[in-house]
Amino acid sequence: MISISNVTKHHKGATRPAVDGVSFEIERGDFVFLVGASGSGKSTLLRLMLREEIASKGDIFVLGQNLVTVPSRKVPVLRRKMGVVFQDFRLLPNKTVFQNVAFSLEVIGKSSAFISEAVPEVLALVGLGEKAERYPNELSGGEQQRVALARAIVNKPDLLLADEPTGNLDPATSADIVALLEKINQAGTTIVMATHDVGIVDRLKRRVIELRQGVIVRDDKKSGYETALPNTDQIEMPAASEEQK
Amino acid sequence: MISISNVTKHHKGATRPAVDGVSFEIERGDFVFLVGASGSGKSTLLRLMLREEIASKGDIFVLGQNLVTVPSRKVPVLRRKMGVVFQDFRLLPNKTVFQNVAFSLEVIGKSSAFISEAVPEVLALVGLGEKAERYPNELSGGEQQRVALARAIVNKPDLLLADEPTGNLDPATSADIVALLEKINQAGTTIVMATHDVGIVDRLKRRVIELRQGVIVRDDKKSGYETALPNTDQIEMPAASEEQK
Amino acid sequence: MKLGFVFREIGQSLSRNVSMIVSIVLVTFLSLTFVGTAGLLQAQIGQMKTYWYDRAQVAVYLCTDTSPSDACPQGEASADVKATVDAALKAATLQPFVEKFYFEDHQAAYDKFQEQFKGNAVAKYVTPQQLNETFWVKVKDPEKSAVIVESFTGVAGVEEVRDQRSYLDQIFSILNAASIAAVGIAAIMLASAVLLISTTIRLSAFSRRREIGIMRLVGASNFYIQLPFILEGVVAATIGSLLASGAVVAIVQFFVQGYLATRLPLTSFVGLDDALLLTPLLLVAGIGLAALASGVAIRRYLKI
Amino acid sequence: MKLGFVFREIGQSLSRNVSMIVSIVLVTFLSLTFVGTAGLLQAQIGQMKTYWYDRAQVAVYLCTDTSPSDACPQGEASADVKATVDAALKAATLQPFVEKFYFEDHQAAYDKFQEQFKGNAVAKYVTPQQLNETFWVKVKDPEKSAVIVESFTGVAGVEEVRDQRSYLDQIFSILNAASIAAVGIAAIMLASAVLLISTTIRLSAFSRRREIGIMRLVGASNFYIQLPFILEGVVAATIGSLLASGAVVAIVQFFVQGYLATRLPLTSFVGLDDALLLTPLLLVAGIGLAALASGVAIRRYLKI
Ligand SMILES: Nc1ncnc2c1ncn2[C@@H]1O[C@H](COP(=O)(O)OP(=O)(O)OP(=O)(O)O)[C@@H](O)[C@H]1O
Ligand SMILES: Nc1ncnc2c1ncn2[C@@H]1O[C@H](COP(=O)(O)OP(=O)(O)OP(=O)(O)O)[C@@H](O)[C@H]1O
Ligand SMILES: [Mg+2]
Ligand SMILES: [Mg+2]
Repeated sequence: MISISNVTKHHKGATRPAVDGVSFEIERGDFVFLVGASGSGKSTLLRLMLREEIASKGDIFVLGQNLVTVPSRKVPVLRRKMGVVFQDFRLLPNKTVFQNVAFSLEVIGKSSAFISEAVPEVLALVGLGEKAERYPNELSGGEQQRVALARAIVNKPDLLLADEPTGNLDPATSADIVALLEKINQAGTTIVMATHDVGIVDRLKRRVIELRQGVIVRDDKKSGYETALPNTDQIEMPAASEEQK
Repeated sequence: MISISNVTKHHKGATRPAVDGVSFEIERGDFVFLVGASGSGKSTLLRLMLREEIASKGDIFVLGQNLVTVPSRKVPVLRRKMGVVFQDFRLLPNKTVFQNVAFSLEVIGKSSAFISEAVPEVLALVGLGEKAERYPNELSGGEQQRVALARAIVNKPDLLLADEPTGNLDPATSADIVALLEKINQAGTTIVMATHDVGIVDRLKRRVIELRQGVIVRDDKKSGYETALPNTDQIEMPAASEEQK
Repeated sequence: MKLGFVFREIGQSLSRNVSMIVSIVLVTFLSLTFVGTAGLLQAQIGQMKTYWYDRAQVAVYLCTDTSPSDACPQGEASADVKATVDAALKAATLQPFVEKFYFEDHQAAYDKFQEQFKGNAVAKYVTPQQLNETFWVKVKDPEKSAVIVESFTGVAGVEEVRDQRSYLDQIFSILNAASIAAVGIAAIMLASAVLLISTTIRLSAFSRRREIGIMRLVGASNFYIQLPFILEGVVAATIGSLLASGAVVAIVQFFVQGYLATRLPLTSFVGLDDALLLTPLLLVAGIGLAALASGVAIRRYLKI
Repeated sequence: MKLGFVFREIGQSLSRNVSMIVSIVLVTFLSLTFVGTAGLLQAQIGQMKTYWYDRAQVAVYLCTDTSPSDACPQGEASADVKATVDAALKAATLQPFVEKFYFEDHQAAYDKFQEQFKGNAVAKYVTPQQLNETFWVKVKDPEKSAVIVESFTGVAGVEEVRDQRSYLDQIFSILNAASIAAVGIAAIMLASAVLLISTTIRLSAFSRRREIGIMRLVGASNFYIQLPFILEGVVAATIGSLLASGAVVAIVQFFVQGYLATRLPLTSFVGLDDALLLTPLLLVAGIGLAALASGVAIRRYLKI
């Protein structure tokens, strides 16, 4: 499903690569957590898998294509088989919740009959059935996050990339969402999820890939959030760390 | 400092008020956590205190002014004494980190001498000293959140309103930020912080106001995140709840 | 209030919308040039009116031997006829209308003809006797010249009475039509300029609504928020107005004075002074419209 | 490909940018009307050229008794002179240039004069003897009429040789100047129309960059993303072009045919057929420019 080998991403103007010589494989049907400190490269890795960014070095095979070399015109077809939840939601402010979800089906040419059936179903699934006609700025942060999740899963993707999908949710709602993700995963969708939520990672006991400054420092099956490695990220935050002492 | 009595906010088109008959007082120098499920009204309450929204009913006294009746032209002066961190950061995409923080000082007419001293200082404080020349889209989610925090505190406000300022941070960075907030609080700034982070609330043992569907269900001094009340929010999410069972 | 900051913001916004600004400048330029041209035409009409109406006269043509026989059955007008007309013009009834009059005999008419058609083949075919003797009557109020015309039309020995103003009115009506056309085009173009300015400002505000929102939240005053947007429209419109003023001055200098005036030396044309009188009006119109359009456009982004 | 969806998106975008669209429509309308007017003027010049050049002749005026004595010391041209000219025109040297020629005697010239100056006071002063006898020479190639002029200028008994084309060239140069002015204004306005269209589309794309970004991320194809934006510019430009076509047809129908043609019945003017020939060109120009401008403007938002 996903095969990443020796991938490095160096942003222009950045002092060090955001992702630095990373290699791993993910099987069809896996549920993988990406963890690591703020700025460790989780979002960058997910964007590379979506070909929103292109790797500086290495190969990224997703759904049978090498994203580093695939021509632009083949990308849309590839993306139709992926779902994605962004850290910043990326909802359309001038469309209602329903339209936001429907939009992603319309642009890939789904019939309106399909849309009018699938969208209410998925909104009910994430607990937003009653807010279908609301606009994003009329929703709480957690509600917006659930709309983004609904949009990502409405087309039953083969691969779901989720960037902190519970970052703005209270523990109870988070638990509901994770249960939903588990169900989607059981139905066959591969899930890669970046998260800071200790509780969820520890409870689910799935594969955990931990990044530190763009390097994989841990890749354990059935693991938890915490690690025994010393926290070298502190060198990045001298001032704040001093304040703490 | 803050005195809220019988405040209700009913959004147009919403089925129930987002904030429903809420009353409480906050003293100068307090550190208050706002907790509650997704959609319970925390952000709305913070927006009311900033007069980004106007209450449908009730009185809101902040810094000596009743925000429900104060004329628009007096609002800018009032806001200059408040700092605010939004759930969605609200950074300017076409300005660098430095410029984003400096901008909030420039628009209120601070001298460039002051700006060129205060901004690097506050950026170092939140651990972003090295990323001053980056643009927001070149930052990770957690880094953006810290920029937003830096902007809120650079002008040493009397009152800091923070909406999930650690939502996108890993536990270690969160701890640093909270330590920073405690320090600011000790220096005299009143802090109202909406959060879902169980760990922080439980560890700090400060005043906790819990909302449920817009109503205050708990207002305890030196309390934790959890409560013994039954979780009635579940009625809002029928489908997701079913999935879980 | 730090002006440096405001100007930096305007500069950024201008450079971001540069093609928009260029089109505002062009449209303002063209529309105000048309407005200016319409103004020049009106000034020209006014000038010609005072010049020509001043000289406008009624001509009482007396019969000659070669006059058509239905108007002049007795041939050449006798001395009696001349005396009668002279007396009538001096009589109390016509006195209120007549400012002055003079008599032009055959020789004077011939001299004038030769002068007027100098070099023309016709000049050599004409003899003094063929040309009418004429009473030229200058009326006090050109609007009431009909009284004179009526008094002498059909009188024995008078071939024809002609009000010279009717010639001029034709010229004026053509110039008027041209001026109306210029005003019409100017109106359409001003409308598009106003739309354009308000749209640019609105889009500029829309694309910076986050910035505006953040400015409001950190406590910037409305004036501070509004200024860059209004100045943006005003700067573009000012450039357009200046170009239009330049164009109007150039039209007068090179086309009217440099070309027309040398070709038609007997007509008095609008001069640089008229053009220079128009330019501040154009500037005020351009800047005023821009300030208004941007002010209205930005308004709805300013609710706190 | 669901067209309903595309059209809904265009409709939304149009209604959001309505004042922008109106100004595109107005500017396209005005600029294409100027282009059309320039086209009409050129057509008019072409038409007059073929009409008049066709009739253009060289006139060889023979001396009369009243001719100036320096050109005609012997007075009235003798029969010999006429025979010489006639022979020269028939001779082999001039034959390649002359298509045909005819002789106009005093009476014919008088009749023509009376016809031409009917009702004019001059007509009655002229006698047949005063008017020149003339050889009217129709040349094969109007460009080479100078040969004839040179052959007869200065010949004894010939008062003057005049190439009638020189009169026409003056008229044409005036019309040409008007046409160039119209083209110049049209060019400035077309430039602002293109800028305006590309800016509108770019701003429209900018204000919808989130939408575009999301479309790209959910796998919409470039064509799908691009279409609404290009159509938006094209729709506005099409309306402008149609209005301009209507204006051009109206100018021909009401001004040229309805006013000028009745005033100047002897001149042949451009007709509706010319206007109708221009309209598809205006439409193609407007739509093509809009498609190009929007296509280029949207390009940089389409990198995946
Ligand atoms: N476009 C860019 N240009 C330069 N640097 C970038 C760019 N995008 C990301 N970075 C840098 O790369 C590093 C990794 O960023 P990334 O967003 O992947 O972190 P993250 O693990 O998702 O962090 P968080 O948990 O805070 O979201 C950060 O230090 C960031 O500043
Ligand atoms: N402008 C609006 N119009 C209509 N409803 C609104 C509007 N703003 C908020 N709401 C509704 O009010 C309720 C409270 O929203 P609020 O943003 O205050 O929640 P919150 O406690 O901050 O939630 P979260 O933890 O998910 O951010 C939500 O159900 C939301 O849908
Ligand atoms: Mg991230
Ligand atoms: Mg919230």
